[in-house]
Amino acid sequence: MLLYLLANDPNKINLVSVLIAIAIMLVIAIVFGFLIMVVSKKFAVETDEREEVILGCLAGANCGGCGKAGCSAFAHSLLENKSQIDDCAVTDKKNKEKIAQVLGIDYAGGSTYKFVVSCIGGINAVDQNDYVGVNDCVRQTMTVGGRKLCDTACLGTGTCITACKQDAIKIVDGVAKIDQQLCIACGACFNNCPKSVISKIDGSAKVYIACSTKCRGKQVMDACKVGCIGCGICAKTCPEEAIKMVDNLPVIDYSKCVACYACLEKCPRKVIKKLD
Amino acid sequence: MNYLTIIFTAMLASNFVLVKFLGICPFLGVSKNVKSAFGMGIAVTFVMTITCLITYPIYTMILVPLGVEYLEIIVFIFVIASLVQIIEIIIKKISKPLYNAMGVYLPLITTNCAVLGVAEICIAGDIVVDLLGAVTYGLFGGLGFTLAMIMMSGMREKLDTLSLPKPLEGFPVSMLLACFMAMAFNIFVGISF
Amino acid sequence: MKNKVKDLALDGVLRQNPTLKLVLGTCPTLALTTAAMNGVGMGLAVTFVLMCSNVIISSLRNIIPSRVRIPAYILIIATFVTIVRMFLNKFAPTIATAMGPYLPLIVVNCIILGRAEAFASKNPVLDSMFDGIFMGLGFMLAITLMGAFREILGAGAIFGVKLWDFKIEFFTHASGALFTYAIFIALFTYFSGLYSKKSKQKTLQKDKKEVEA
Amino acid sequence: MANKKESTLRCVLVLSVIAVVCGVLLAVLNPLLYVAPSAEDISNYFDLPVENPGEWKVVDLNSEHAGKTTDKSGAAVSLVAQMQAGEETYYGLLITTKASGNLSECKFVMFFTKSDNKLVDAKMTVDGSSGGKYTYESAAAASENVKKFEEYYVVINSATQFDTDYSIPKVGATLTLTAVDNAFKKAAYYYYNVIMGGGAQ
Repeated sequence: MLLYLLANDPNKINLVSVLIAIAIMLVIAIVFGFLIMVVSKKFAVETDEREEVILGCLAGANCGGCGKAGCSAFAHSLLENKSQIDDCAVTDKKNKEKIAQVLGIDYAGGSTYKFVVSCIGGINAVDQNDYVGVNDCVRQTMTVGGRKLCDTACLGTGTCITACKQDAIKIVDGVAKIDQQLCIACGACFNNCPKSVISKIDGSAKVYIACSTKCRGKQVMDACKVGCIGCGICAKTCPEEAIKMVDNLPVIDYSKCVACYACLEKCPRKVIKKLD
Repeated sequence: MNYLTIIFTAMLASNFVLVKFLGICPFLGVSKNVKSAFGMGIAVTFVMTITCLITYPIYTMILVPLGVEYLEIIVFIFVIASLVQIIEIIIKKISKPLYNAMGVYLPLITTNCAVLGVAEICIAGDIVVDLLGAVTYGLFGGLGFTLAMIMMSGMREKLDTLSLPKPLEGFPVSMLLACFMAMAFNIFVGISF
Repeated sequence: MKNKVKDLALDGVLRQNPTLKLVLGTCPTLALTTAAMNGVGMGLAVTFVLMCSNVIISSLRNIIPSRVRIPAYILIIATFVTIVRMFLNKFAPTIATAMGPYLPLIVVNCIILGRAEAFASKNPVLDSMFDGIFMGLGFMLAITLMGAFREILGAGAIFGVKLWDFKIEFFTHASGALFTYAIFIALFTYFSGLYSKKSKQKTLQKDKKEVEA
Repeated sequence: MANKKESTLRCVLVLSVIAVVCGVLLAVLNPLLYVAPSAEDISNYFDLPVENPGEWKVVDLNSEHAGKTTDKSGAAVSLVAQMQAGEETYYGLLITTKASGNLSECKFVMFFTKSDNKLVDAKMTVDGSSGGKYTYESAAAASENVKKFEEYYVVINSATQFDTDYSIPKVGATLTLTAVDNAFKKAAYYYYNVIMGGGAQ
């Protein structure tokens, strides 16, 4: 193709214009190349080298899809774990695992965390008012702390559902339920739940407490038919002493728990749930 | 062509985002909240003004007399890319807060069609005839961009609370929003002094 | 090697379609989809530039120091765009005028620099070439479909051939472009969501079967 | 920080090598592919259905009257060519009009017979309107009735404008119509002042 063009009018390429072109390109390249280097040397700012590594793994399309303004900003906020790896739809899976290693968290392949909804109230929890408005937990909590009498109850209006990109959360009998199979533990629901009902528990957990109320006995009975009354039976019966009562709410130490499910059977309110 | 027309055309009549469709990627990507949108707008205005200031003389004083207009694209985009990089580094050093507010969007600007667009329009010579015209076009083109960004991000914050069907969330809904804004901007198209 | 190409093909056109999934290169998409013919012309130009620049960039990836990475890549991309512009002006002036101001804007088309940075600067030459081709084809497919959609509704014609006199002017205007783009992305996310959910169910059933067996 | 790969000299060197290579590539390609605008325009637009047509020869432009699209007239003569067919000489004027708002540059080509200064044919060759085909049809319709230009040629006595005043038919597409109107006025002005030699100024 080029030869055909060269053949039929070789004399057209006068040398002068080629030289001019070279001269201009050379001058501009040197001027700006030099400027960039001088500026970047003189104004060098020490950046966390992990950020460079992460930036290397990211797609680098600077598309802003993650809401941050470009990949370096996204890498920065990843380091301050203000955003999740999955916010970036562009980077492929292999790179995301590499980033996870740099950040020291596991990613989507059995991540070190699991997310569960620590509430089973829903229709059993008493409503203190009937809320009519934008069905979004954030707005509801803003109004009067939500319609439930119990202040740590799940409102069941689905902010976590919209936040979850994997469609892993469903509302069952008025309470959000996370399907552990679909959940890739990205933490979007955890960050977005205004009542912080969703708790982040250790990846190896087999059991979890499906309630987060700090009240005791009668107070709980009035607010919720199924809430934990803080009786402490689970803490007593646990053979490994893995459960401790922290202001009327059992807290499981997952390093000790051997999943014997003794607490699950003994609990009078059936608040302790198995994690499939 | 008096400068009033340039200002009006750059900001409204042929607004970069809503009429000429340049710079849509950052417009959709970064307009999640008003603060970042405003930061992005100012960064784009800043770069567009400086780009016009540098590319217009390069074209008129160097490329045209020497008869090498075909180098136009390369020289322009090279200048813009280096400019953006230099400005980013300088701002990152001089004032961290300013950098956090504005500079963090600078790498995004290299791939922003509006910046190269403004350089092309200035040298096309149908509206802009001299350097001052070029710089005003760059400045008010950028402000038009910021205007569109702020309007968009203001509305988009309200959008997040709507419960939309899953596929419509994110880009589609903001595009529908931009669609109505584009309609609004259409009224300016007919007017010219 | 064979499935790598298939994998890149699926990525380029379906899973990571630049226009519909990553929402890159929106400026030419909105502006040029008034006619399907433009879509094809633009798509071919972008595919050519993307392929060549990916090949060159990935062959130079170890030579270019990272600090001047962006200016160097952009120089290469701009050269190819100018070459395309020259060829088009000489051999196909009608397409050149139809594309008008959007031809030079391929340089800042986010797809090309995006792919160059994300893919070409990290992968070997051959993969980058395939990635360039399939990403370009994905882009072309998307904007030709959109172009056809808008042309049929907006101008009552397809590829320039007049179908009927029924015209909705809305689609030839700027707002029509945004409207169409929004619909296409929504449809794409819906179907790809459906597809991935089905494939997720399938893998779940498969795991269950293995567990039982 | 200044390891071997990142040293200033190396960066600037790599950059300038790439820049020069690109520059050379284009500098070599450009003259080969360069299409002189006039040659291209002539081949695209100048086709006049007349028996034994000669070859269009470019006449150099009288820049003083040709004007620029940005000046008040809103149109400029971008190319003049002459053709000898049998004993009749034909003049072809290519007019480019100003882009404004959504309408980008339009191009018109007009053919005159030298002997009786009659406008033989006027065509809108590049339709700058972005509104798709419908503006072209209304503009073409408008240019049809504006093409009563023949009566005007008879009355071209005033140096600058048409003699009889007429208003643009209200057929939508005002931007395109003003472009058509500007084109015809500029053609009349240029033809009268340069080709007919009546140029008083």
